[in-house]
Amino acid sequence: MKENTEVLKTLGDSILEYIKRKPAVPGAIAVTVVIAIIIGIAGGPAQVVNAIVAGGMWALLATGLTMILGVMNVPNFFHGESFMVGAYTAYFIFTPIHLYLMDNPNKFLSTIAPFAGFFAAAVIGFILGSILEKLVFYPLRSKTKERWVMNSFLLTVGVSYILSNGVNLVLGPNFRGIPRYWDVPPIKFFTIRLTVDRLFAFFLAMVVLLLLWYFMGKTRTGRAIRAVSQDEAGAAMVGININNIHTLTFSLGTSMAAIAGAALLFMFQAYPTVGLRPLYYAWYVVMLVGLGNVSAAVVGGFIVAFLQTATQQFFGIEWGEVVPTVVMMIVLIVAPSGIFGSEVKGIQEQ
Amino acid sequence: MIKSTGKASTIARTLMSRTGFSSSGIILIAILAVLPFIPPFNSEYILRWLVVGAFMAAQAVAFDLTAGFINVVNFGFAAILGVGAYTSAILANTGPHIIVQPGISPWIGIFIGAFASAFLGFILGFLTLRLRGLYAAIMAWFVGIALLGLARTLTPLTRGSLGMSPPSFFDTPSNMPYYYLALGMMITIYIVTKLVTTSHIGLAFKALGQNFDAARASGINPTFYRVFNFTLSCFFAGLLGGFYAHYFVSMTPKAIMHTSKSVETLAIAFIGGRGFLWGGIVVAFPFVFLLEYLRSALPQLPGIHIIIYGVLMILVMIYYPNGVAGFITELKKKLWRLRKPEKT
Amino acid sequence: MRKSKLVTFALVLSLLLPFSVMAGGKQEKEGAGAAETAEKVFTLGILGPFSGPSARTGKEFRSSATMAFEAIDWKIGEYTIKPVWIDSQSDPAKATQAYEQAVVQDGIQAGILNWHSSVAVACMEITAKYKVPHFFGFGATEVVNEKFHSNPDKYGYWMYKGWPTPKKLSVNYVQALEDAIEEGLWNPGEKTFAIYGEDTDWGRSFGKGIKEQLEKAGWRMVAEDYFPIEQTEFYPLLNKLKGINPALIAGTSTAPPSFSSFIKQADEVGLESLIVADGLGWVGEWYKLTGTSSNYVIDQIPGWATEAGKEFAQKFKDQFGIDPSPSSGGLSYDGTRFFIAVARKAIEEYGELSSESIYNFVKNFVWEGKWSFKDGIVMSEYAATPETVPDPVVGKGYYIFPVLQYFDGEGKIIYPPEWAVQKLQVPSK
Amino acid sequence: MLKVENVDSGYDFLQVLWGINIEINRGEFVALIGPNGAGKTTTLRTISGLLKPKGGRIFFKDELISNLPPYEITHSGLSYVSEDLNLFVNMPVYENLLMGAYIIKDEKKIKQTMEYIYELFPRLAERKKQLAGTLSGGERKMLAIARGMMSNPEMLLVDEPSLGLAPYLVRNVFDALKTLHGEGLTILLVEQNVNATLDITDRAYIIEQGKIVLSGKSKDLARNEHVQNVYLGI
Repeated sequence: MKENTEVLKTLGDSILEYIKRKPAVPGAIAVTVVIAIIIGIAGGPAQVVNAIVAGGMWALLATGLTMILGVMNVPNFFHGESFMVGAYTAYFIFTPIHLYLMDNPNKFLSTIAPFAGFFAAAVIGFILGSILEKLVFYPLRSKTKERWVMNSFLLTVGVSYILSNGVNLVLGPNFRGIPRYWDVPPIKFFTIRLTVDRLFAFFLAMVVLLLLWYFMGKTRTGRAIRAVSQDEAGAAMVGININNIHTLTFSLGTSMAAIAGAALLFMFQAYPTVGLRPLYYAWYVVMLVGLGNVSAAVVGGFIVAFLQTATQQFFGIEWGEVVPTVVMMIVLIVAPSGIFGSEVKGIQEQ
Repeated sequence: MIKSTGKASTIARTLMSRTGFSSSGIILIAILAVLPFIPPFNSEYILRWLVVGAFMAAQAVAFDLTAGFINVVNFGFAAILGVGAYTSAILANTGPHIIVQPGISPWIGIFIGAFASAFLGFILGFLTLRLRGLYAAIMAWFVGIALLGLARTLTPLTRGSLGMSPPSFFDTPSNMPYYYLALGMMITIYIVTKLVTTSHIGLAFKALGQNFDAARASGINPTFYRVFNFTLSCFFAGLLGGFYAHYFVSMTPKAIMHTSKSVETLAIAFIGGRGFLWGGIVVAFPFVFLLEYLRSALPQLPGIHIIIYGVLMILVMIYYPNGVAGFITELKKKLWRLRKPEKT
Repeated sequence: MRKSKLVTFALVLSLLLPFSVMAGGKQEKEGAGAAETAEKVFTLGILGPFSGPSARTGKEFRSSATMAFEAIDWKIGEYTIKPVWIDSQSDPAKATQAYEQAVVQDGIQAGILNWHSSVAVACMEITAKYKVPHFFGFGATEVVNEKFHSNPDKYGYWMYKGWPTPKKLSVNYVQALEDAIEEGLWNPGEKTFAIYGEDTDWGRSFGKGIKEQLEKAGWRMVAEDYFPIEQTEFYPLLNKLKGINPALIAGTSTAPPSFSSFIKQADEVGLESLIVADGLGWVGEWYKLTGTSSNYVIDQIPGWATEAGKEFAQKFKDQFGIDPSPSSGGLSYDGTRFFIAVARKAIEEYGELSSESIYNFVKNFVWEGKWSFKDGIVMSEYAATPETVPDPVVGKGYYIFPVLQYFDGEGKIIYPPEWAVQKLQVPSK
Repeated sequence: MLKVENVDSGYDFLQVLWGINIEINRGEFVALIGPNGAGKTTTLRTISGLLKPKGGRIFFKDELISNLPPYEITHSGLSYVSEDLNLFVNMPVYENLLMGAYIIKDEKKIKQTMEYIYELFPRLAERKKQLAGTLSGGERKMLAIARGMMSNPEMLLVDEPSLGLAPYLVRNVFDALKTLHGEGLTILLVEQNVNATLDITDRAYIIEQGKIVLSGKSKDLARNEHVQNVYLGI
């Protein structure tokens, strides 16, 4: 009994300590909760659930982005194109299976068919990430480290252009979409209706994030990634092959964006410029919570989702980009390194 | 007599060097000035490419003032250019589809537009004041997205994505007057930029760009220089925006204010060589020609020119961060070294 | 260092090379052009959204125009038709640049087709500037008509729209709904409605038109939202609408990804309102995107009225591998053939095929109602009168879209009554 | 064991080292001494692979290592404790140690080494779960040395462990190094605290302006006139 109170007390102390160190954090969370309540009153609980489901996806996207940023100091502009590649991959894997199933119904196969798409997207995203890292960022890194952040940023801009226009060239500008992954009636819950697709997209995001958390915290390689992000020279000194870790990180980040693209295919569809909005969202999150702060990106995903839902509820859908951007600008002015604090070294360079 | 010509040439040379023109620069300008009379450049469609070339070159110079000197990549450049374009276009409007019909001449509107852009640049300078490198770039990007969103949303003024058709500068289908207008703007912007950057202000820019803290410690007031830089660069952007509005006479927020437009300018400025100013000019013309040629020669490969943009940009960034201008400068130095022994 | 210098050198070379190649190449082309004039070439611009959010429609345009010209072996009289494909990218500014380039660079003598109204409005400036007659340019909204009438001598080069103003068609929805209420098929309770639509001339014009007509019939508007053309996430908007719960929501979009997402997500959030989705069926494969969520949705779409139409649809599918929709593939096929017929008549009348002869024929004959195209596969007759110009004549026997309701991907006509195969059905709540 | 042959090294355009020769045998405790900016840290960074030599060769256990990336040099049994420590500040102490053992895959062995390290540095055992960034200066030095030891190296390069430490902490650190040497570890120590260094090391090299100017037994050097004048202030 006594032990319990003591544990509680230390917990309380550490929370207080944290709040003292970063007063913006509880403020941001409090504001989000207030927004959530207002949305709930004005738009009903379904609107809140919407925001939560969307938040899961932005969290997944932003985590990939912030990981690449934290470990490699590469501010990735083609994260949206990774999303696009994932969407296309899922489409091309899922559609033939789907067509086959239309003629030969098979309950088991139709339950697992979407997974083939997700898995393929993850793998293709991973491969794409490693190829690009070796082809573009490795040469730059071995050339010069001067102005690294800015130069690598511009490289990702170039890659983004090549990818989206390359896909346009090869596959054409056509939209490729699916009606839905699982053709079952939506789940009803009070006034809330959620399709299995959306629910699963959220679920998938959470599982991937959980796996990532485990991987980063508990495995040797995951620890090596964190070590590289904290001190590159130190990591080299303990015998970590930094180049491999960079490639791995990049591939993981890209793969996560691709998974998001695959999971949201039913909503976004696949076309060459589909990645633009996801890219905006991911950057909103990352700038909001602080560059390279992986765990905070998850929280940030939900904050941004609530902000967007509130914008659409109260301002109208055409203000969807303006209001969140202005909020981000204010955040940047007030807290340049994000509300949770940046964890990136070297980003302060000129 | 000999003495006085010597003096005159010295004065000419100082003037040239002050305004940043070497003899090859003068030759280049002269060639550009007579180009519209030489076949095949005298046909209307090639003239059109030349106009676009001069327009892009001028943009690259204005962009380089921020990117190459104080080292902040202005991702909202196109959006600010768009503000100039929209201001001038709205002021010139006489049609019923926009709620105001001031009907002001484009020749006046273009300057009001430029001042509107300059004002935004002024604000952007303050917004990014405390931010370094990447943060400043992203702030500018967000400002750009917000401006684009506003231009889309304020449909009573801008007609949003429905597009606007502002009046043109000249009442002729010929591109000739536009070419000389664009060329004049390009040269003016270059001279002003060069004068500023070769003065002590330019030194302060460079110092701030290389090491913000050290520059501040040595007594350079970052507020003034940064805000001044942004204001000037955005003023030029607004001016060019006005040109866009009354030359292309059709605009939508997406077609001028999108981030991809900033990136196009960036690509030209950086392939040209950042911090050189003239690099963008040297690159812009062949670039526009290459891209337009590809677009018309390979219509079955849409967007191939943008892919080439991307690949060139990546190659230059990795293997030759000083761009074409840096390459030419180094080549010149080498030639100089080769020539020297002959002289002595 | 050495390697990097080589790379740059190659870069500079590659930059300069096309300069010279182009200068040489273009001259050659000009020479060839001079030789070709002896064979009489007519350069025709074909405008369409070949890339961008409406690329699916663009593909149908391109395919059907190709089919129409292949059928006559690209020859009208002694003229060989040289097509120049002008990509509007669904953006008026990009479209005008492309159009102007086609005029000055490729020297197009006339233009046909187009999809978006905003593109039409912007391109009217170019056709006026260069006096290029443009034919069957869709772009339905009033803004086009207003601009046309503001200065017919100048903007009259945008000669014939091929699609009447949305008001003229949307009135059918209101009529169909009012009829259903009168017959007791539908009891909406309070007559409330919400307007949605893509943020373009088209979307806003449709919204404005049907809003006025509904209000005239005693309905009350409770919400109005226009979204960017590339929007695909509608959950917050639809949830908001669900909260308001109007009896009817009506709107339109020309971008299939956006529209299908809207319909799909409306079903997902459980929106109970009856949905008018004008233009959902305008691309052949809409059902592949929406699935059963399109059940009960009301749309207006021309059918394959004639045997020739059905034949065309089959041939189209065989040749291009996609299902044409009557409203884009079909209408653009008709529009192209309308142009061919006009061109033949112009040669007959004036002895040559040129910008002027086409302009004069349309102005003197088509606009005056003296000549019309009766060989269409979608509509029975494409005509005009001095009152309707630049719109086609609307009504039975002329240009008409029946109102239909979707069930499992199939549209059942519910209006006009003489064509109706079934009555309006309302989902049981 | 370590042989540095005519090595030139430096940063981009600035050459710091000019023809450095160092030879260290197994089990030796050697010091590298010199004034600020003489090139001590540069020497260690070059040996550990963080800097590529511009000329000359480096052998470790008779194998050429000067063309290897730093992580492979670590794998070959050479461990480097840098001046700025390069700790993973957002990781707790035990994770830092685990990272030190990155090249060892045998979990059991890691555990053994860790226990041994905790014995050697009881302070670290107390602060196991504390973030490295929150440790005091002395604790950080110890953690850095401990992390360097976790890979069971055959040779340790230590850069200025006494810098910025209170005297009694310096003694702690030196004691720890002495203990490690006592157990058979080869150590190359860079120090400015010349007196104490010459006291505990076997041999020493004196480096000035990027060149080795003197070398020999530590005891002899302590009596050398030049060393006394310049470094010992006698």
